[in-house]
Amino acid sequence: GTSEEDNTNGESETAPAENESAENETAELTEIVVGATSIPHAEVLEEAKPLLEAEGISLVIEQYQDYILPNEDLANETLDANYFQHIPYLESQKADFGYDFVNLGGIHVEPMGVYSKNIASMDDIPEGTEVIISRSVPDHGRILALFESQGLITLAEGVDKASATIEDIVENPLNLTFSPDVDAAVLPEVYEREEDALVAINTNYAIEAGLSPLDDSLFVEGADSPYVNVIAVRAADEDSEALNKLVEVLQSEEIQTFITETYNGEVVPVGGSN
Amino acid sequence: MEQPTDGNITIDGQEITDLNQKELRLSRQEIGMIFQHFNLLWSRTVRDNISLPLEIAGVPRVERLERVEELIKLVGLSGREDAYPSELSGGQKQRVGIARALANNPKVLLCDEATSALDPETTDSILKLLIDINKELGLTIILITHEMHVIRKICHRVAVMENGRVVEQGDVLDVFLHPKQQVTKKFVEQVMGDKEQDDAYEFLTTSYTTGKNIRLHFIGETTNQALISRVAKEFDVEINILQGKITQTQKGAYGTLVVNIDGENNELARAIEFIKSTSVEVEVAPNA
Amino acid sequence: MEQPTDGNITIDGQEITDLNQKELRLSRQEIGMIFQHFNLLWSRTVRDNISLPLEIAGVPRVERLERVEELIKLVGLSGREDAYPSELSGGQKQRVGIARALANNPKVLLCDEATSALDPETTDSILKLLIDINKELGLTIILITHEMHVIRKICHRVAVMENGRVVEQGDVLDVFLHPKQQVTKKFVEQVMGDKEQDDAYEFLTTSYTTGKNIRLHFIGETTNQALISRVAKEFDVEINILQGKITQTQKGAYGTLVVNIDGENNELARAIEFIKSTSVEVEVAPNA
Amino acid sequence: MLNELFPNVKIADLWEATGETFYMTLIALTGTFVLGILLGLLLYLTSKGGLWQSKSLNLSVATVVNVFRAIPFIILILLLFPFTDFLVGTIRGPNAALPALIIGSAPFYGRLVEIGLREVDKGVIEAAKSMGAKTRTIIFKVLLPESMPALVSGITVTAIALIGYTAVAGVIGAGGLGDFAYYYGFQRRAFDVVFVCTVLIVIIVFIFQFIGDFITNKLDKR
Amino acid sequence: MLNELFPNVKIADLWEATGETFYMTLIALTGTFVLGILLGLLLYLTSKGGLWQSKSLNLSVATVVNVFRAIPFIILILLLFPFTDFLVGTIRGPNAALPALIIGSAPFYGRLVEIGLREVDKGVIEAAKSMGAKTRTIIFKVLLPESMPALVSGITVTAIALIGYTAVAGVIGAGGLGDFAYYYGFQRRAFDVVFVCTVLIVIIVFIFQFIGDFITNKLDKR
Ligand SMILES: Nc1ncnc2c1ncn2[C@@H]1O[C@H](COP(=O)(O)OP(=O)(O)OP(=O)(O)O)[C@@H](O)[C@H]1O
Ligand SMILES: Nc1ncnc2c1ncn2[C@@H]1O[C@H](COP(=O)(O)OP(=O)(O)OP(=O)(O)O)[C@@H](O)[C@H]1O
Ligand SMILES: [Mg+2]
Ligand SMILES: [Mg+2]
Repeated sequence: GTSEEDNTNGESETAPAENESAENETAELTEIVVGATSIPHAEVLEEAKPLLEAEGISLVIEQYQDYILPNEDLANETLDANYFQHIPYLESQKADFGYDFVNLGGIHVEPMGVYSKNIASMDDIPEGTEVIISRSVPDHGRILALFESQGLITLAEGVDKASATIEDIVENPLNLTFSPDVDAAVLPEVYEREEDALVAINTNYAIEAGLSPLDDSLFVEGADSPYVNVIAVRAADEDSEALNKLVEVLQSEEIQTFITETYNGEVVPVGGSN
Repeated sequence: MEQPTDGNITIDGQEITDLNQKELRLSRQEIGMIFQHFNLLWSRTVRDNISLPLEIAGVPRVERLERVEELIKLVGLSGREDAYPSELSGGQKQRVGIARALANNPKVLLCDEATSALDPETTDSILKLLIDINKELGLTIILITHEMHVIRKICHRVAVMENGRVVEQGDVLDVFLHPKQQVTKKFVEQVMGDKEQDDAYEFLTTSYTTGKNIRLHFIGETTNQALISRVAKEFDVEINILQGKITQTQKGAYGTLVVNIDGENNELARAIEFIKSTSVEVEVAPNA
Repeated sequence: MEQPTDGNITIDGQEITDLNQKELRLSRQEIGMIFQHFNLLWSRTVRDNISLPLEIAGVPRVERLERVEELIKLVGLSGREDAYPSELSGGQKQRVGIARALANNPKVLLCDEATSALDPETTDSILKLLIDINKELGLTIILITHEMHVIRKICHRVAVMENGRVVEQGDVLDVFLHPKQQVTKKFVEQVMGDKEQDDAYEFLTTSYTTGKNIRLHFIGETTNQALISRVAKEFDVEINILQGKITQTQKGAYGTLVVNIDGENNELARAIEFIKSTSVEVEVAPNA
Repeated sequence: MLNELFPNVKIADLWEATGETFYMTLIALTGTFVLGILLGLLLYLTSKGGLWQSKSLNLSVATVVNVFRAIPFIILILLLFPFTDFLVGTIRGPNAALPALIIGSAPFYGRLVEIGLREVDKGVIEAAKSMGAKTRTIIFKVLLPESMPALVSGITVTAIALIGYTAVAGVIGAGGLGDFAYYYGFQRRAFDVVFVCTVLIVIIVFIFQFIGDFITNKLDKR
Repeated sequence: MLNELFPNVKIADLWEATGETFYMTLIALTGTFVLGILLGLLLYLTSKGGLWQSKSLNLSVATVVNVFRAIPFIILILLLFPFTDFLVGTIRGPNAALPALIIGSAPFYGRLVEIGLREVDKGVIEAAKSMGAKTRTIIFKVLLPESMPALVSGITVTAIALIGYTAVAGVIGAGGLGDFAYYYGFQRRAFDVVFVCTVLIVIIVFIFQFIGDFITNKLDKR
């Protein structure tokens, strides 16, 4: 659903949003601004909106289409929290840019899956098969880790799996070629056409393209994946009542059920696991 | 060169209007055209410009080069073969235009205001070239122009057009001396005497009040007769030339003089009577 | 209107070349300019075009409108105030140009080839307007032109320029009748007799072998003398007018006639002697 | 019926995206118009024979114009982050896209302005000079009015390029139809949205084209 | 020293990206040249008074040209996926970018071609007709040679737009400097990479501009 995103992408949404939060204190509603990518994050947040309202919190959702700006905006206080990234990414961002963020709690996992039109099972992967992955650098480590967990490759000893690169592959018995070419959004199209290749598709794009991570993939991350999507906040806000309430609501029974039902298990809730 | 709505065109016994597209294209190669603004391709040298119609007609390369060489000599452009049109003077450009028009040995050379963009001296040299071509190659030249002196200088026959119709035609001298239509008269004024003179004529007829102001039209051979001196000798009148113009053409001289004849009334009448009896045409100013 | 490399310009006692930028701009408002190609703003109506120099001079709106109305009447464009230049004929455009040039009541009106782009009739009407303005407003008009008949018709004094220098100047008739420089002669030919006639003159001198071919230059008042008829009466010679042109100007008539005088040798010599004694200038063809 | 044909198209969203496209295009166009005319005038006036003839100034303006024309728009957005942040106070949203949009299209438009100014009859400028006009007067009373049809038809061409740029500006959350088509249409495989957005963009372009042509014809009294 | 100033810049990668940019631009430019001339000729010949005058044909070509000019390039890439797949056999990489690049810039170039053809002296065409030339002959011996300087300077302008497009074509893994700047520079906060890529792109544009101007001047014998 995109119809409720009225307050995003407006002409000057960010500045007034902050002003409003000041005004609204008198109206006994605390406003929090949370940045999120569209599916499932924004949809999950939408679902949580009425629940939070009941708790006296007004939720403003800011939609993002990239993985750089939500953190930047969190750092410059445009946002109070963001909900788009998994733990390894958060950690690498903190390390790279010195963000003083904390993980307030995990909400769900979107398991990365590997798909192929012509290759029916893992045992049928021919030697020299091309593996097409997103060119989004933060995804590379995750995909490589997934391949390693399936025993297809081995990564160098001591490499941080989250930020591993193709050059870190030390063993590659099937001689797989990893091609980090295209925009993640284009991967389903590539899957349709490059029939002999393995394509690693982020779950949100797979779902949107009508693929089922459970049924259509060769292999997929398990629920034990370290790539839990979390609510990240500035360290200073770690004890903020409203933000903790947000995590609480998102981890509640009601939202967890919503996630399971809406996404047919393709998005896996991780209630309170953090 | 457009589809005519009406009428027909016949060249050398062939009905052009009946031809189909392809025949029409081929028949066009029998007409060479020269244009006021030369219409040369700036991207081609003199040689290549002249070569164009031969390329279009599918003449083989070797033959083409030979023919071009010939034409360049004919129009006197030797040494300028590799110049681009922008490096040529107006007259030289028109020579290229003529050479190009002649390339396919046309039967007719159609010149559309071929000299109207040139200065008088260059015009003369181009006209001379056209006369030479007319004599040497024996092809028909059709000149479209509004410059009467061009017609006077090189044409044999003339047709005057108005609103897309021929309103008058015939021998050049005939038409010039006895223009019938209003258009023709206006055109002929250009060479025969101009409006300025008419203005002055009015002025003369008001300031010379004694005697009679008459206008004499000299036509062809009659200018040879020493009319004025004869009248002066034979009649007791004084003849004063007020203004006018006498010119020579290929077929003799013609022109107009406005003179004032003064003398005793009887003698005056006799003198005018005498002039009228010659082949000189007389017009007597009404108010004199 | 560029920075001159040399020389000086004085208008109404003021040294233009010494002025600074601002003074120069102001002084320009004392010179009205008219251009060959009118140089009107196509984006402005007749009214607004005439208004432009007033806007530049900072004339207040009401006054401006009044002045424009006045000028439109002066140049005879009433009723066309709201037309755009593209809707006007060449003559009307030049009237707008004149009105615009007059807007700031200049002391001098500078016309740069003001009529060269116009047809003869329109030229006449514009020249008439200039004469009227000259008389009514009493301002000096400087005409830059290569059309000699324009000078003949309306100018009092003339200066001939070549390579940026004045090579000859003086009274119009003086300069026209006794051109000294080669340029001037070539220009004067335009009105006094043209090259065509010279060509024909050669031809005449070869075909008329009996008698003498002489060229008579009539200057100013002398055309009043009935020269030819007097010679015919007084001497036993026959005079045949071969060709020539006689024209009237504001200061009298002038022109050239080529005549053939035939008769007994002695008589011939006496006749020519007599003609030479008049104010008519005589030139005897060398080969006759 | 519309819902059946385009099940994923939500009118309200489309409407908003269309509004954003118009908003960005119109504001950026205004900025481009002003900045482009400034650049074009500078190029024209400092060129050889111009009123402010200056080889060095002309060369520097021309270099700036060429460099900014050369930088791909997506990179320009990135390079302008500090500037945008300073000017707009944010690097996200339609307003943050404006500096990049204007700076990206003004050099191109500036060239078109220069070409338009070159077509103004030299004689008319000479006439204005002969009336004692100052350079400012010549610019405002002669150069600009006389080249207005060219300036308007140039801004129409620029508008089309600008609409293309707004789609790229999606990376900084500028919104608009192009972005909407990519993120909501393509990423969610809602091809009906892509289609409808494309049609809307084409219509908007045609509207700009039509208005531009209309004004040009109206102004042109030649 | 270079390494100190630009610690993140790897010459080999840059070299490859530059190669990709050249490859895509040159091939796309060739395609655009051919397709654009075809479109321009069609527009010109079918227009009023043209050799193939046809109101309906002219209108349809003009509509196609305008629609494709109007579609933002990023959307065009998406819309062309099936076509690209059919033609190139893949929707990834520099080759897959070519159809979109050509189809995206040919309509723009086609308009420039049309304008160039309109400037060919009518009299010269009349002269060729009077020599009995076929339409084909007129096109190849008169129209194209006489408008060549305009065609070349038009392709130079188009090349600049094309280089901008290649940056956008990064979404399908086309590579090139623009994409390199965005993904390896911007995403990793390696602003030295962004800077070096930008400078390289500007240099490439200047090279194209220089070559274009040189050829135009060489060809122009007017
Ligand atoms: N017989 C005809 N059939 C169809 N159209 C004609 C005919 N005659 C003239 N026209 C049209 O009239 C217009 C003027 O024709 P054209 O230029 O040949 O006239 P022209 O006599 O050469 O004029 P000018 O004296 O100025 O050179 C053209 O647009 C042409 O289409
Ligand atoms: N005194 C001068 N000082 C500086 N430059 C001059 C001077 N005289 C002429 N020029 C230059 O010579 C060129 C021609 O000048 P201009 O057009 O005024 O000549 P003109 O006599 O009006 O020519 P035409 O008779 O064709 O109208 C101009 O480029 C001008 O810069
Ligand atoms: Mg004609
Ligand atoms: Mg001059």
